[in-house]
Amino acid sequence: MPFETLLGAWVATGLTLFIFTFLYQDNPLFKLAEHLYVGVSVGYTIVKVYDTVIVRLLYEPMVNQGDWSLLVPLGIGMLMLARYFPKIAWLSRIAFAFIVGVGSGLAIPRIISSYILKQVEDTVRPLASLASGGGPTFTYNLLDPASNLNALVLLIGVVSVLFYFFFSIEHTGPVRVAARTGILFLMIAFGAAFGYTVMARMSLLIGRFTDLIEFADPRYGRATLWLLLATVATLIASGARRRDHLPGGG
Amino acid sequence: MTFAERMLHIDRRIIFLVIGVCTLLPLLYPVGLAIKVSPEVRGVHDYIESLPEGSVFLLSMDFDPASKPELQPQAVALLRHAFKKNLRVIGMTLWVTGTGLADLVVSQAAQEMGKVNGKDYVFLGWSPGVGSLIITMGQDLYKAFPSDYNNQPTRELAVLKGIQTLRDVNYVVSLAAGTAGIESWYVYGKDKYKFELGGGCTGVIAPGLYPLLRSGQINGLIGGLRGAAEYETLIGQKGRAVAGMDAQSATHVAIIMLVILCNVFYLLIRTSRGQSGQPRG
Amino acid sequence: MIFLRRQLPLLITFVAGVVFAAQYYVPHPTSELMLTEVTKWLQIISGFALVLGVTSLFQIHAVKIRRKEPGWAYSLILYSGILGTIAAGFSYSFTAGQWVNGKETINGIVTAFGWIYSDMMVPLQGTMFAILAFFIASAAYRSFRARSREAALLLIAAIIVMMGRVPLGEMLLPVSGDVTQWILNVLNAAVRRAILIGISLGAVALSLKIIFGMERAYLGGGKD
Amino acid sequence: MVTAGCRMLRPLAVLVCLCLFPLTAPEAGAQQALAPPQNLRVIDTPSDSGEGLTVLWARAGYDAPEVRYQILLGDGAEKKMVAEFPADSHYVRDARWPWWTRVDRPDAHQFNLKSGKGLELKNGTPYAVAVAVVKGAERVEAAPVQAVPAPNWVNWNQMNNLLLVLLFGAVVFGSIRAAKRREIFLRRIPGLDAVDEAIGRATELGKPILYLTGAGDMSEPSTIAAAVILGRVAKRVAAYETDLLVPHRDPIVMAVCQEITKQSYLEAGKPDVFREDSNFFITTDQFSYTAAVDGIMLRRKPAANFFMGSYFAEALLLTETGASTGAIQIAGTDSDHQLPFFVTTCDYTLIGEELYAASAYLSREPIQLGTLRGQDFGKAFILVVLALGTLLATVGVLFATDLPMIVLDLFKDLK
Repeated sequence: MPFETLLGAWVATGLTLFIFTFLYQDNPLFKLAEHLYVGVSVGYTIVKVYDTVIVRLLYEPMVNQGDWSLLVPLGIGMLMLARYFPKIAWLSRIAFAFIVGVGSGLAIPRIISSYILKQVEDTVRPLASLASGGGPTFTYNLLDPASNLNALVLLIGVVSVLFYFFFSIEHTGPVRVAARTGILFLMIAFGAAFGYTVMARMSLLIGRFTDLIEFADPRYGRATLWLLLATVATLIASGARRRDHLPGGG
Repeated sequence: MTFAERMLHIDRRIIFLVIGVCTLLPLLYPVGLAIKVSPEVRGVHDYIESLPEGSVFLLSMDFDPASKPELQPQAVALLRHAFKKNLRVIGMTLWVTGTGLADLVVSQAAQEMGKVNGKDYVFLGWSPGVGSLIITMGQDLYKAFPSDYNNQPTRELAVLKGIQTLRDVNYVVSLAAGTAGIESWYVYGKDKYKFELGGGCTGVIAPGLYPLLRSGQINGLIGGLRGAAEYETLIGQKGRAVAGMDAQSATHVAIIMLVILCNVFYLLIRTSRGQSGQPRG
Repeated sequence: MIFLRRQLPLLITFVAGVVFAAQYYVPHPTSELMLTEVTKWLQIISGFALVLGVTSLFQIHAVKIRRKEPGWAYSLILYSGILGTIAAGFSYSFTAGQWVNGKETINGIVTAFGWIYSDMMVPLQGTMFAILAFFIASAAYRSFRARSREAALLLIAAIIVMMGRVPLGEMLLPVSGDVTQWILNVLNAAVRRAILIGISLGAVALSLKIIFGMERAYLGGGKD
Repeated sequence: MVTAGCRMLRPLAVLVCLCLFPLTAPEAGAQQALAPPQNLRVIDTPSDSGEGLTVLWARAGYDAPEVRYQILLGDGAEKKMVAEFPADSHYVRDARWPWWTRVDRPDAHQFNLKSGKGLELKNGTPYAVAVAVVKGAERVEAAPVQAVPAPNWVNWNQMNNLLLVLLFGAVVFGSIRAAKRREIFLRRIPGLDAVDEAIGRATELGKPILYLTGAGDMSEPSTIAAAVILGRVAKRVAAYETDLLVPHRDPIVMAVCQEITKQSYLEAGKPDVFREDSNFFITTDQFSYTAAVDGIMLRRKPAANFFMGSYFAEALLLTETGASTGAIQIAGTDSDHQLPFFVTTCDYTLIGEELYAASAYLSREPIQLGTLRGQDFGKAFILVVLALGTLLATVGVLFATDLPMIVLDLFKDLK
């Protein structure tokens, strides 16, 4: 096995275990992994931003293709750095103004389209459908999301939750009934979403564990086992030191 | 503090331990609980099953290490199936960051099934440009990949004999963790070069791919770890995914038990105090 | 001067906002071209914004190291993480025979930068994410208590869905799979839809106020 | 000017058509001999970015699944078939065009040709298009018609979207104007009383307060609401001289929040206790940020944690760690997918729109209050549309008529 693969296995295993120690308590190993993680991720972002933004989006199109229109974003980007010079700090507002202005403009029609019109369109469904014979019927198969009964339940759900979000009227009388129904819908949905997510999270844990099991193999020099021993030893040692320190005020 | 109260304020590290054990044990000693096979996974399986010996099967592993837990078991199961059927296997990836991983997966599966590189299978590696790469492969495979991952000239490989373009490939399966994957293979490849296409994907992007399945643009879809477990069940080789599903079952049931227990303790306290709890904000 | 400081930013916001809202209704290729161009610009500008952040980070940890505050050694580790990764990102790969320039692999050969990515970033990220599996269990234990009717509904829905998702659960409670589907497709969809409609109205209202200069929080500071 | 007039008249004409010819059922079992498709028209596809043509022809008596139409592109010998489909498909009413842009009666046939997938149409070049009908061995063709594809400047299909924007904008600005003149009632939001309580407790304990503004950038409403609420919290904190920690993921948000915090300390009359580094940047990466914030929670043990703004999977990592340190936790987010975790692990959660409402409630500014009022009107309007729309759609099915579409089309998301 190539040396870098072996080293990679040991480093990956070690860092995995260090982060897991967080479940026990805060300790030097977790702090080490945490600070290393922040450092590596910042370094990674810097390199990637340099490579994509400075080189690929700015330098190459300007120098190779003569696309000098890119001087505009370059200038706006520079304005942002004016913050460091109190006298011209206000210039950075121009950059914020541009970013936020474009963002707001882009948002308005797109939000109306996909979050209002689309949602309304999907909620407005006929509460009757055509039977195969030709006459209208009411379908009530709960398992078919498109059945009329489900359309009705969906409509009640959307309407009652919307009532919960009325702020400028007092929740009394019928509004209160609707809003309370809305809360019940909210709770069921939150519970369901919680239960649904468990699987995705467990998949990640299974992924980490299968890696650890793989690296416990003799081919990798039993990295997991040795590093697990070392981690536990360090935890015990740091726990003991912490106890010694506690009487002195922690 | 009564027993019930103490149990309600149990050290959460005990819960962590329960979850850890419930995950680890099934992974080490899988039980292989029965798994209902869905028609979309069966679609991929049955198509490979129907291919005659020596047919060409292209597996594009379009994911990076971050999606390894879900997609690697799918890749392993598909490769085992294809090798067992004595298909000619072509491996590749559209994701540069997944190249090393994909190579490892293919060579390990081949080694296990006693297959020879260059004769029974080939790993082409990665090449830039997603759409344009697929189009080039559709016109001339050897132009897209003049040499394979191990720098062997592809034209001389026995496994690729008689294969000129994607049109000569019988079945393509893309295992995708994002948009460069199933969608690209459909838009740039299947539409034009008329090979059959199947897919596998992470649980997160699966809902977005069901429309492709319904319209017949892909003939099957393996979704997430569960899909991989179903596939392992179909080929009768229970591996990582089945073990993973056992772990899923164990942890889910463990959490349900914990919740039921905590409610029992809670009700005990409430009845002993004879007062109602406070509503939550 | 007052104009430049106060009115100009508002004017820029107004013009940019109106132009890019209108862009949506214009199918002409020119408008599409304008959109792609400006999206690229925004990407470039956000690259510069990173300088602001990184300076702040460097400053905080530099202070810690200079004053030898408790845990300053960790700040050193953080620094070496940043510098090491940058160095790897711009190093020369002898096996591939060219400069790395932020590429994880060159012609299939994994670079030092790629090694940092797949053997440090990915496991760290994956493990942080995997900790969620433990936390989701402890959160369930701590807070899924039938304190009220609402809380009881929440916990029953969660239990049914958890059962319906795994083979063992479906074995123990065969209807759970179907009920799960129904809850997710109908009840959950209804709630998400209503929440989305509500927050979308809020988002549109805010965007309108920003464009017309009524909301200036994004410029920082109060009313000057 | 003439075209504009036509545009105005067209919807009217379509409306009349709709009323005069409600969904006529095709004559069952009509066994008619094949005839060339009638009234073949080819036009530039309206409201598109160019490179597209629309082919229209009349419904025929022989329309049935076993009869097929073919679309042919080109002239003379160069003719190329670009599409083939059953004759009982591709009607105008299936085309997802609203009634105000329909170019023919709903029961005519319509087929859109667009560049891509092996077909290339260039703007400004004339193309001849013909339609053939095939039944078994029989095949007849209509004479080709020429048309020129061109890009358009307005997408008329999306005018309902624009109309809603204008309408809603008018309502919001109207409400703001009204709010400036008189007080507006706002219902109590339970989570907000907890804000003061939490700050008070932190002061008593002499512990800091942790405030997160989420993962969003400055153009997201949740981030802006979070920044506004930060201003209120900072003012209280300044008055009590409690420590405030605001770790950031977005450099621009950090810069803005620094300004806002400074202003709050000024307004509270405590500029001397303001610290520039109470707002600080960690990293843009999701989980390394989370690891660092979790570390801060464990080491500084804040008495109160505020989670405002938008969040992703890191939400539970933050709130569970916060809960383990015994802090009061108050969340407010519009990230619907994370709401279940906030609701279960925090003491108080502002759900979705409540976050925006909270910033209005705290600030008591007429602009904010008026906006909230405007949003309520918007919701009321949508409620009416949902109720009325369902009724109309049901009527449409019961009486087999297309008439309700006149209203329903207005609330469709059209491209």
